[in-house]
Amino acid sequence: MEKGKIKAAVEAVIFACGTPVEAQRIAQALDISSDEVLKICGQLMDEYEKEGRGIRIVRLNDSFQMCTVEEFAQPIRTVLDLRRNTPLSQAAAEVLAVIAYNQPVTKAFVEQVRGVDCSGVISGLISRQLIEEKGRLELPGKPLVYGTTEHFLRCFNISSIEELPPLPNDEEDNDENENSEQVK
Amino acid sequence: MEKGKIKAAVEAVIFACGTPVEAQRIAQALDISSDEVLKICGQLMDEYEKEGRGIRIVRLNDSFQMCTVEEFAQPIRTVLDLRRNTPLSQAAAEVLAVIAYNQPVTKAFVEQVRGVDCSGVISGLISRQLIEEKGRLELPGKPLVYGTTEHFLRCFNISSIEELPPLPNDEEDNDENENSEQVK
Amino acid sequence: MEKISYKLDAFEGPLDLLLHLIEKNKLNIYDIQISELLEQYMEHIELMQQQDLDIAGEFLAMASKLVQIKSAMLLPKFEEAEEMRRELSGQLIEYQKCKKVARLLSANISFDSFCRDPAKIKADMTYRRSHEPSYLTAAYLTAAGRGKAKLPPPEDAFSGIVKRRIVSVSSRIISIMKKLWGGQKKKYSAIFDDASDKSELVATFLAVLELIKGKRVRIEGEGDEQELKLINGGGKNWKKEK
Repeated sequence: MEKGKIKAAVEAVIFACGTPVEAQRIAQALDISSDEVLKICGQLMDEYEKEGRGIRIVRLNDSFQMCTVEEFAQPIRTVLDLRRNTPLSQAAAEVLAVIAYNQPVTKAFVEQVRGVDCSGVISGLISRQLIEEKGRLELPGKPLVYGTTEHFLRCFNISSIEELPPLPNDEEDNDENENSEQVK
Repeated sequence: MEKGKIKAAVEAVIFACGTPVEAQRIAQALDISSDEVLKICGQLMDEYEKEGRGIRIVRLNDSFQMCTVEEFAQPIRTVLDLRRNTPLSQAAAEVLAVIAYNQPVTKAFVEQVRGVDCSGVISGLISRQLIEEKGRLELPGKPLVYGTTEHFLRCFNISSIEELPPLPNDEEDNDENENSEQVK
Repeated sequence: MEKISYKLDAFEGPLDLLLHLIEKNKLNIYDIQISELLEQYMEHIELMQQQDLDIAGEFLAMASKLVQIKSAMLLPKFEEAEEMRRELSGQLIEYQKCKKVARLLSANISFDSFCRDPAKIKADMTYRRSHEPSYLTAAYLTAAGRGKAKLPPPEDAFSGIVKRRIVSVSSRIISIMKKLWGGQKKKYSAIFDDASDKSELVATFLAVLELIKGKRVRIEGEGDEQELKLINGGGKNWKKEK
């Protein structure tokens, strides 16, 4: 396949898959190297962005996915007749925070940090596809462990967990305490 | 919305819909005229073709749809084939086991045994043709029940469900619990 | 009483409530004043009760933990109390961090990007691998192993709450009074003879302090010869002496 065609083929594959597709799999199907796929995907991502298109390609771990640009959420919701997505509740955001920064973790760990039962919140996050099961621990009772999904990465606009913002350090903690005290 | 943005918005809407979407609905969502939508779609179609992309926009009567260029059908099929051949995840194996040994069962039953939401896993097993719907229970809400398929029997090299190895009984279970306590 | 300006049910749990009280009262999270915090906490629990809110068990468990730390701090040697206090402080700092990160995530997460379903090119997703049937048995046991574990909650779920037995001070007051009834004197050290663990020792000591404060008993003598004696036959006589 000639060069221009390969780029078009990569684009077609990413589009057709819908869900995130691994670079390695694209490489296998097109009989090229993974590095080449990464390079081509990078080019495509740049082009999409530079041309100010309505869709973009995102990298999630070693996979690629095509999705719409956030800016056009409103007309898309209207056409698809979707309700506005409910934002995360405080409880959901807290559970997600604990899981994102400590994954893979058990429910018991999350509950220890928060001091309350989290079963319902965890099921909710699973059905929103923000977290998923990541196997079980080899401990009595074989507890399940959870981690974040690729969908989570996309919603957070990052390519891998390493890109999560660093945890606030203790000095900042103190600063914020002072601020919040002043507010009151 | 400025002009360039409108074109991107139309592109985003057509992409997100998947199925053919009427020009008039796009027009309503973007608060522009249908004629304008037709014009913009024409431009997009020309651009896609001229740039030799892997995806294209097709017009069906007054509707538009985004799809891949036929030329790349083969690599796309290969990628989707590769995906189908990935082994079952831990969660999928567990859900399949619970269904196989208790069929026909509701999703609620499976979730009770495992203690977690299983919707995504169940639909994955259905698309892999390992389980299927087996009617509904005569209970409030008429819940669907699931069971294994003939294809399932083939994958596990058995000719009927009765050939599944028996589950260890409760006494053995107790033994196992005791062992795991000793490990502590 | 101070007017409450926040919604009572707005707390995610006992830790959330404690953090709120610490911030409101400008307490130092690294050096928590337990008695002050306990007072505020109980006040809040009472308010919740008055408003007929369902109080989750976690809130009550935290209350008893605070009471326990407070009692243990009254002991002359309170290493254990210090440790529990540090533990609580650590837990609160950790949760405070969690809340902060949660806000960060909420602010940055967006559900405004859409993707599409996989192309409907008759993709045959049929599973093509084959397994031994025992594969399923193993998976079933793992799945159900968890279901069973749910019945009795794991011991560590109660760590620090149930393991340390909580002995009420009033029960120890009654027991001391019984021993002294009829005007007997008792060796001070003998009061502690039947205490089987630390919690009971603490509660017994607190009970003695309470009784002395209420002027119902007196300690006489020195060193090992200290004796505990009823005042006025154990009757409530502090009003007379005032």
